[in-house]
Amino acid sequence: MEEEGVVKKFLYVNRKAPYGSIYALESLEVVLIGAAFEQDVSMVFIDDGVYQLKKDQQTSVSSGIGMKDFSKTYRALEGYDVEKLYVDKKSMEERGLSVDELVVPVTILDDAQMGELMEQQDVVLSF
Amino acid sequence: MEEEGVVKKFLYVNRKAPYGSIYALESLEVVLIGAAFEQDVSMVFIDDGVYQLKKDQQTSVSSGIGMKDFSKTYRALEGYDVEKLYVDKKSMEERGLSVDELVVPVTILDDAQMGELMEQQDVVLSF
Amino acid sequence: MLHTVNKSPYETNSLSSCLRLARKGHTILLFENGIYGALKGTCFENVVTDALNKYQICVLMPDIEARGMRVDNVITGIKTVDYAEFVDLVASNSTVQAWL
Amino acid sequence: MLHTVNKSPYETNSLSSCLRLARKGHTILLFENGIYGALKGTCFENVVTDALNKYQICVLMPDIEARGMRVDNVITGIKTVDYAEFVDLVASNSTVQAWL
Amino acid sequence: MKFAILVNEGPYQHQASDSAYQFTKAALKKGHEIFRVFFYHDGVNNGTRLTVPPQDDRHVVNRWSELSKENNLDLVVCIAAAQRRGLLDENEAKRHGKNANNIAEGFRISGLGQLIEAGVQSDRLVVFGD
Amino acid sequence: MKFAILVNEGPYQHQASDSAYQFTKAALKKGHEIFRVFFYHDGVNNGTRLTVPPQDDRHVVNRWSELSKENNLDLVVCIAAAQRRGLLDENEAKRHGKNANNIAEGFRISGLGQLIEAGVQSDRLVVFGD
Repeated sequence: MEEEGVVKKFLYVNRKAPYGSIYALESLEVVLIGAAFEQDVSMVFIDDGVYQLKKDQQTSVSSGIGMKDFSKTYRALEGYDVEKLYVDKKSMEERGLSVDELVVPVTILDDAQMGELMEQQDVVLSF
Repeated sequence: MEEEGVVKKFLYVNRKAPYGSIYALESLEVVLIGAAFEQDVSMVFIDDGVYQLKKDQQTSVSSGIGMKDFSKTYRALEGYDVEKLYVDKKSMEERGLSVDELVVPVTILDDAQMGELMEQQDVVLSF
Repeated sequence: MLHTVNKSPYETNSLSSCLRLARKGHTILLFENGIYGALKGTCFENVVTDALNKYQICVLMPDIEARGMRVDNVITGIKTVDYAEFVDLVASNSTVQAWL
Repeated sequence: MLHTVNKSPYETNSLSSCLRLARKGHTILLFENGIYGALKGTCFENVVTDALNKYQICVLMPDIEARGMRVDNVITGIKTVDYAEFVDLVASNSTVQAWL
Repeated sequence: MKFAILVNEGPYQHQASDSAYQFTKAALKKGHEIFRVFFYHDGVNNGTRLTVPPQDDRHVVNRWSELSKENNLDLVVCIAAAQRRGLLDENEAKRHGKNANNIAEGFRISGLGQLIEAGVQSDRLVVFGD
Repeated sequence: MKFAILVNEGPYQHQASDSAYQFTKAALKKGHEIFRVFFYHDGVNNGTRLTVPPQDDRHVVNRWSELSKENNLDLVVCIAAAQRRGLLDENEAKRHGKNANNIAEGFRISGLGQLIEAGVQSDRLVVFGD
């Protein structure tokens, strides 16, 4: 699956809440498939995207809203060598969220750091 | 098509801009079909919905964004006895729009009047 | 009259328009991503708490729980409901308006 | 770097997040419903005019015209482009980020 | 009480169809009558029999078909919206010279008048969309 | 220059597919190469041959098929997203025991790897969505 050894910086931008729409889930599916390509992957969570990582999500096909809880999959990312996960500082603050309420370890970036990260990318995927 | 002479107050709530999504166009199609049922119909335009009525829309299947301009259809509403068109005052002000920039005559409602109108309805359709 | 809001107040203006245009005494149900408006500790907490003086506000628990929240996270004064009670809210209000 | 915004600033927070996180010198293209952020006389005019000090802002004319607006309605300093120039903007910036 | 349901979005992309399903199920359980579920806009895509969701996920289309069978639900797909989006039954496919159709069990295609009628005939109309 | 295009929304409901089409056409006209157009999420619905839009409206699906034919465009529909939403080619239909398929001319179904590959191989990736 490798493309002649080309390694690009891929950024996945997640700005949408889970369950209300499918973007969070299908974005994660791209990241997992993409991992086989051994690119330099980062994921950022901005705006309602930070809610994707909230701990204690509870729903299943047969209970609650009738959709499966896919939040545990974020924990599997490490096994795919996807370890650069960033959350937007302001988005966390507006929502009163702290990093220990999230399912995976993340790095908090302020506005300037987030802009810098984006600028360093070769490919930006947003859903 | 009449239902045993029942006449209900139908309100169509339009809150979305045209072209970016199909809701404005398909909402209008419901109103036109619904006219045959001789119900008591009102349409309100709130938030970006007021942009649906902007004069001078210019696009066609073969030019511009490649979608047909359907704004002239609002002018046909009168022929279907759909004459109660209301726009939200604050939405107009925020957008710097005046009623003479709209394709059809409308009545401006302030917050209290809009709330009152909504409360009087039997059926509220929003898209 | 019942108003339903299914959008996050951070993402769209649906809740804000609903709070501006609904009338005193109306009921507002927050569900789907709309539940984010019902949570403690957010930048919307004050606005929504104030709105409780004018409206009855309800929130759908299955949507709260799916998103990793619990009753403890819900602003005091907001009523938690399940789908059956959502049905009751529709039945007990003569009109329903969806703020999509 | 090129940022694209296709959402109305009234309806969603896409433009506001883009303006907060893009870096000085970046280019922002407003298209689809995003063009409503490029108009004179609106409550966003000041914010967007200020942003012109930090960013190059462009707007897609076919989307402007479809929505009943003309060049005269566009805030001074915003560059109007057609689809061909949209392509040029993508070609001349090494990365494109869509604020959906 | 008599309810009508309007679904404006397709399966999976938005929660609208899921919420409408949960609401409809709860209403039936409480003894209410569902006069009709009307599928408009992308909602028409809830009526395709060609979906194959992952095994561990819910089957949005089949859930509606089954609920319809158990409760004699009237599931109506808007014809104009369906034509735009490629949802056809056998008649429609024939009429438009298409060599396939994709409508699912329990769904029928009809006009927008059925939505208005649902509004007139029902005590409540509840809209699920995006 | 080599471009890749990602389309996240279906035909008609949102402008995304229209904008992507206009952009792609303009890029080709300027002599750029389109490495691939990838359809994800509801975007897969752009690949159905069963749509019958009103005569006075554009035909979103056919426009893509024709652009593909004229320019040898690679139009790829994501298999996982397509299965969820009921977009199948003959093989997929057979594999899942479905008695119909609905894929349009010029489109092919493949995996998400094709999107990543497009990102790796192209100079630019442009995303159109909602």
